[in-house]
Amino acid sequence: MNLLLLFVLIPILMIFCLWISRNINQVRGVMVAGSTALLILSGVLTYLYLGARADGDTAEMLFRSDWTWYSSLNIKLSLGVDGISVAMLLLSSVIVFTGTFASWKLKDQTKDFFLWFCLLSLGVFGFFITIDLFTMFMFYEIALIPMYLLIGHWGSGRKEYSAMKLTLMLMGASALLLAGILGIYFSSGATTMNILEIAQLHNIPMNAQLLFFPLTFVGFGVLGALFPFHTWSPDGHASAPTAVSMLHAGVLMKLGGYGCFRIAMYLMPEAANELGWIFLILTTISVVYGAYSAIVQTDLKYINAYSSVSHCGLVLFAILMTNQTATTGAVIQMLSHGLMTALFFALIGMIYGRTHTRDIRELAGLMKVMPFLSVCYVIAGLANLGLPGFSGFVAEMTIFVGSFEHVDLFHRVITIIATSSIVITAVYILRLVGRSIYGEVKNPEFLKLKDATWDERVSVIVLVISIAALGILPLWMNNMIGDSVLPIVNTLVSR
Amino acid sequence: MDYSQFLYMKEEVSLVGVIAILFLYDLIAGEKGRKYFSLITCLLLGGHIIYNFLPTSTSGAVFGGMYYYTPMMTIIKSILTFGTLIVVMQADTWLRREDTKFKQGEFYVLLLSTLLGMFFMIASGHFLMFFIGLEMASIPMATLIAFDKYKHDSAEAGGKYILTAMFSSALLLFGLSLLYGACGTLYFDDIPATLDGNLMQMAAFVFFLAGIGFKISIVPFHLWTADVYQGAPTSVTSFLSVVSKGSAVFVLLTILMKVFAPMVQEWQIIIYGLIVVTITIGNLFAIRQKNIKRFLAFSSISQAGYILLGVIGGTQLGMSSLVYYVLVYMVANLAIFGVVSIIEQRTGMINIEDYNGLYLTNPKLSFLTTLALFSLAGIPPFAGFFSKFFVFMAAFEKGFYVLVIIALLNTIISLYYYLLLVKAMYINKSDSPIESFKSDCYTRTSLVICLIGIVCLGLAGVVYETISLFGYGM
Amino acid sequence: MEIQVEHYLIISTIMLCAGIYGFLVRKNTLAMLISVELILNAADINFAVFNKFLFPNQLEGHFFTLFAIGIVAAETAVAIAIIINIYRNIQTLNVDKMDKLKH
Amino acid sequence: MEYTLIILLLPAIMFLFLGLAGHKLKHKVAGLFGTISLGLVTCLSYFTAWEYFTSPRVNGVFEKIIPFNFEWLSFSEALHVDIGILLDPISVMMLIVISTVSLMVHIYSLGYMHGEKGFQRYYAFLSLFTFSMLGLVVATNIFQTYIFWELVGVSSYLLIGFYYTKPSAIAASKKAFIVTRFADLGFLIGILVLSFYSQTFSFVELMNGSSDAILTGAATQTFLGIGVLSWALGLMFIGAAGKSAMFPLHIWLPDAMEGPTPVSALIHAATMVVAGVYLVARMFYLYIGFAPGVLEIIAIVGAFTSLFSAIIACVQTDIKRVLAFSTISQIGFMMVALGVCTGMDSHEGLGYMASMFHLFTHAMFKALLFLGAGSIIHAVHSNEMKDMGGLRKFMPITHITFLIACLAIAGIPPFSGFFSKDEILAAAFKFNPAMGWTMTVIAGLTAFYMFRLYFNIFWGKEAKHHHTPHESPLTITIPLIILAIVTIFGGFIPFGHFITSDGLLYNIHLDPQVAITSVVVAVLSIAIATIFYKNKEQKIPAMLGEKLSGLHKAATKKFYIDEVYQFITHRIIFACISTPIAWFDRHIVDGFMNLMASSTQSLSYSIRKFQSGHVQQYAFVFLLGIIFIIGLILLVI
Repeated sequence: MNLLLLFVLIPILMIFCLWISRNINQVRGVMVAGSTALLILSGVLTYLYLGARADGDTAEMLFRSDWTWYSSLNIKLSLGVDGISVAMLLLSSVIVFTGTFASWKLKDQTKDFFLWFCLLSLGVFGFFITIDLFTMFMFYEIALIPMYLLIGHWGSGRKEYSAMKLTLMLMGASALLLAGILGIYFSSGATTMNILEIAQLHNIPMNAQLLFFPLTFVGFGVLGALFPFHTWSPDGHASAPTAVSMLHAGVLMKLGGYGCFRIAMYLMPEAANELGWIFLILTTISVVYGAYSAIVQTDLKYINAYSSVSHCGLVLFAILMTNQTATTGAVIQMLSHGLMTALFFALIGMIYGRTHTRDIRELAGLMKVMPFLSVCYVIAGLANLGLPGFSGFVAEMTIFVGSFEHVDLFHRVITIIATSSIVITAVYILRLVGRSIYGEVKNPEFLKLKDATWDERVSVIVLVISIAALGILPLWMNNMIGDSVLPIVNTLVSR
Repeated sequence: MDYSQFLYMKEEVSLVGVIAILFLYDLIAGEKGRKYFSLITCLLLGGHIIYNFLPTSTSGAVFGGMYYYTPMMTIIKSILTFGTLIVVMQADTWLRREDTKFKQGEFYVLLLSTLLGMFFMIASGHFLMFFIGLEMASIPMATLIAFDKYKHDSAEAGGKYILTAMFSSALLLFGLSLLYGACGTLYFDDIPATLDGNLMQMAAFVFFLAGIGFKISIVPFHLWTADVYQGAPTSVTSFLSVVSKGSAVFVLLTILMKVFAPMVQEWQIIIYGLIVVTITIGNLFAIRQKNIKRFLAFSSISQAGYILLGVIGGTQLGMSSLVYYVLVYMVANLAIFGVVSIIEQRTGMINIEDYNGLYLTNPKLSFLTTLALFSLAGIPPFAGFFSKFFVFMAAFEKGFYVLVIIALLNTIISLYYYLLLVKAMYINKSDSPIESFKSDCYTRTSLVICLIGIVCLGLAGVVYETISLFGYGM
Repeated sequence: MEIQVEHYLIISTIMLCAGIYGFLVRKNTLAMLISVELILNAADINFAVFNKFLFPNQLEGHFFTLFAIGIVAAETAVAIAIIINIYRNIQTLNVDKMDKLKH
Repeated sequence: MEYTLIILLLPAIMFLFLGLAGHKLKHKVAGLFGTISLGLVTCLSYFTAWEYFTSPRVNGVFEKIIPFNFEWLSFSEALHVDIGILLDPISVMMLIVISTVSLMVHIYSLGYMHGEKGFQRYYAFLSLFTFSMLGLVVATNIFQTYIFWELVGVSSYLLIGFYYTKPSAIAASKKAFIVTRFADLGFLIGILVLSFYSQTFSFVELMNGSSDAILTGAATQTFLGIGVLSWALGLMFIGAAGKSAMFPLHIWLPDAMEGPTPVSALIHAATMVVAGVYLVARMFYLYIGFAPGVLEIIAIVGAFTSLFSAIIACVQTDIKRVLAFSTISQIGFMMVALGVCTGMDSHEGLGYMASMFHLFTHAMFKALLFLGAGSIIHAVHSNEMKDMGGLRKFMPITHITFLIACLAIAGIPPFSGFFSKDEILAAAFKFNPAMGWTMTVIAGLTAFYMFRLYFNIFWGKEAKHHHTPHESPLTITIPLIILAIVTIFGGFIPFGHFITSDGLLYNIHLDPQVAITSVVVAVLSIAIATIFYKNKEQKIPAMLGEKLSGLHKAATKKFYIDEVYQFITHRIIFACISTPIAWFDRHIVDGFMNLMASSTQSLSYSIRKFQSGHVQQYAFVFLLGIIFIIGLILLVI
């Protein structure tokens, strides 16, 4: 029995309990119990992991265990985590927890909503704990499909269009991904699907790599909002219900970066070094481009979605720099962006739930009517523009310093270009805050509105605390991740 | 003559026995006897499956090489029988209707004799045997399709089927004659030695391929499919879409690997092209369908394309993944057809927009349908994902990268139209949704079986492992 | 001159083409059936001829012919039954009227 | 001296406390909490200074002490960000300045902000700012400087936008943050470049000569024909210019006056705006050693800014804006002082000392001026000169203190401003006479506009007030008096004994020639101001305004710099970059995806005819299929 297995079993258990639960209170009970259990579990895991590392366990993956599944196809259920996955699991559990509270008031078919929500989180957790190509891909797709119903049924706005678009684009990506994975499997001798063993073998011929690296990278990159395949994200996030936006932007988009790093680049280092520059340019574009297009948006969710494009672009940008610092920064950026954007979407959801508009031209003077939410919104904004003391700063600085350490001039120059995005970020964040949070209340209707209720406060406060904690004491996280990215980076550098 | 040879064809023998029993029962059973007809049939079929299930790990040929028996054949036969059993269960509601209940017996007998034909087709070691099996499978099929003989649709479908079937089998026969002329023998074992890929043999092969492609409904030999599926009684359609398709695919693979092995380069190219057009055309037609049976017809066409991915490799992996795919596809498709037929029986509604808001009234049915659709679309953790993955592996192993990528991109389109049905049930609002009803125990049992299959076939690796274990010796 | 394989083959090929042509252009369903019969008979002839001329020392082709004739008879019977059924429904044998199910 | 950590922690704790629990407290309680804690901080700072400067010099210089330092974030073995405290003369001096002024402002605000909504929030923000500013000056490494640099930026943003319902305040805060943010980008890139070559962030390692070898090596490398270190330090100066409102990044400072007046006194006069000067002083070793060219640029920029804003200050009518522009101009002086240190003679350190000296004195008297202005505004509820006049009899204390401050800034002995400014002029003359004379003229202008301000407020005809203005309460006047005293005697501090560029002891000696010139100029301009503005009706200025209407108008419009920025941001960035990109994203990128979908749809409709429902056609297709395949094979084989 492996501790990691619980990350899959608990959601399954939750799904089952939800299936048999009769009324909304039971549903809520199940969700709270389950998500809390997951939160605690990830905390325990982190503790144990750090402990094991402190005891000098230098294995690349800890908590390893294999169950043979399809022996004739070398498909195993291989579990194992390193610092990166631990961090991601922590993030996911926090967001599942807060997402539960953020959608506390959901009335319309709550049971089914949480059913699909749990399936989604099942996929997410499964993806991060497995190190077997097949199993990873399976969990990846499990995480994708519930989005359709969640957005299409419980969403808002042009929900059906957005849901279909999101699902199809991501499925298209996973189609490329599947081709890439099969390519990796067969061109590495078709003896194992275990990532570590494939990396050990390291026998994928160059021409195969040049074919399959782009497939795999783009396949994951689409989920990481890689330009020009990012257009699902604004529509999807705009239409999705709060908790789903949180989980999707917070965690699911991280699957992209994680996969790009863990599968595409780790298993095909030569091609990564060969073709890296193309994707570097693309990611640089999405960093700057996302920020610029966020400036003129008027829908809160669109602004956030585009800023997500910019920030997730930064993740891919950093991992392509292939040095320890930048990559560590990338992972921290995944964490910090996950938390920040989840906070954003939670707050937007709460504001929208009250004002029934997300248009910053109609919102004004929220600070007067709902101070708690507004203050948290300002905090989220400041975190988003990389204010010291919040996670965003740590992540961005690590990325920039790391990227600039690159010996190649081209890399340093595009680093500076990417750096310029922080100014643009400031512009749209302050524009948004100035327009909608500050100022006098324009719409008399708003004066009646109430501030956050306890359940909303729970989710928001948890998120704010985690952002601040990551921003004020980053060193332990930084070390944990830094050690884990090292083997991968070494593979990339040495080859 | 050594009559002990009959012991080696126990599936066929026992099936003949079942048919005989049912025939006699139909004669003696009066009005009230008919009530238990489906029960008896199910029991007999179940017994047949159990009796034949455990694959004899030996393989060989009897009747002078006319008849083959291998574990793999046993498995596929059991799978087909299993599918037939489920079809029988789902047909019950329909057969209890006033206008059909007096011909219940005919239905079962015809159905099972079709199955018997397929068995022979599968087990054949000689093209004569194959031809007899094929015809034996398709002639009763025509009558089944035209079973609702007072319904225009059913009659027209039957007519279309029999005409195209005769046309295709005529061409097939002509092809066989050419093959005979070119090789001087029609034994599967002897033909490969004499194949040198000359034009006559090529033509023969193509005629043969067209004939079998007609049954698998490969584009461009598929045009009958949609009309017949739409017109035929739903249970017959489901039988058509899973059992006969499955058997035909299996036969195609065995014959390609056994007989036309020397011409592998050529037929791989042909299959390559056929797969691409089949998947694409099937998807393109499915997108805009309104009638759900027609919709499923086209989806089954594109599914046939995916099944062929297992064929093109011509490897053991391909073989086992193909059989596995047939099984999984059968379960998922039968689940949907079960829902469709019960709804048709209860409400007569058959269009996709009739399903709007089904979830609110019949949550269980629509949940099952959603799972089945996801399985067809290849979404984990449902069985369809695994089967698709394996056939892709099979094709990829042989280096058909581009083909696999084309097929993969087609999955997006297929996902799109499957999601349209999901959307109808879950998202679309309807002012007059199908009112909620309770389905009878036969249907419910069959649906539960399908549900279990959809969920477990993939997650329980043992199923595929067993199949691939007996994958040797086709 | 004595008759060679080619002559038989020419005959059978002509029958094949005629059959196909008939099947494709005749509007009467029964006429279409007859055309299919032509194709089948062409195949039967081939079997017999090949057996007789190319492989005289075996009977495979002949038997095949016999079986084929039998099976085809059965098939035709069913076909006629169905066609009659259709006639009951739409009061015509014109194949073009059988287009309720399309697109 | 580990207790210095408390100096840093106390305001931070106070910020959290007031920020989280503040709204539960009474106004007065919250204010007292803030003030008392800051009182403690001030005492500690003074004690630190005393202990530091009384400690023996090690071979002639005060050694750098790092009482506390921990690794906060590590990028690589060499590059790690520490949070710590570095005590050396300038940082200790800054501790004094910041804590003093901040304490004054805390006390002052008790009266000034009395009854304001969000009083607790105000004090929380003040604590946050104090914390960030202290952290900035005691930074042990350049990255810590950057961290707190950002923090002071945001606290200034929050404080400018304190009246968050006032559109002008919102706009001003946004402007301030974005402009400085843009400058900070330069700073950040500078840090990146520098650290890339030096492989360290730590000031000590950079300054103590251990990394000279690497730096000299790096100085030889060039990018676009300019030495990389010049790039690095130049970019850092952009950051400094942003914070210290050097031309052309000065535009945010005048608008920042939208904030409460005490805030302007603390942040936008005394402490934060001199952070740029402090940064240059901090990195002075590198500037002088490896990028003297940049120093000269700094000097020129400083001089131009100083002149430019002095001219604007002469025509502004909002008293706070006058003071704002005078601040810019004075900071220009400090920059010049640092910039002119490149005259490679024995006195190269003079400017450095002078600049720090002026920073000190200026902080005091400018804070005094702002607080005085605040007191006046408190009395007449207006920022405009026309609403004032003849206030001297109503508010005597304010009047006297204000006058003292004006004399100090005008450079009249024996007030503190005279000494520091005199040193700067001396340094400027040593550098280059032209520079010297320019600065002298600017000094004259300073005296002129300050007294214009003074006379307009306290003399001249009385504006009609709806209620007679009265002297402000003690909480307001006491800080004024204290600061006034500091302003009177601050000049006699032997500054050269504490702070010089090389750390060695240096005796300030007035250069009589320079001193006399400057005093004469100052007195003259004061006289002119008196003639112009003392009387009830001010003919000459009006007449001059007529004569030089063009210049006058341009000056009142601040030479249209704001308009230029407006144009760039809205017309170019918003209209010509963002909007097109957004359009492109929606219609081209997204449009392509939708196009693929719709084309698939239409294709599927276009081929529907194949399924015609006619058996014969099916058979025909069937046949075609066969023929096609055979043809295919024939082609392939």
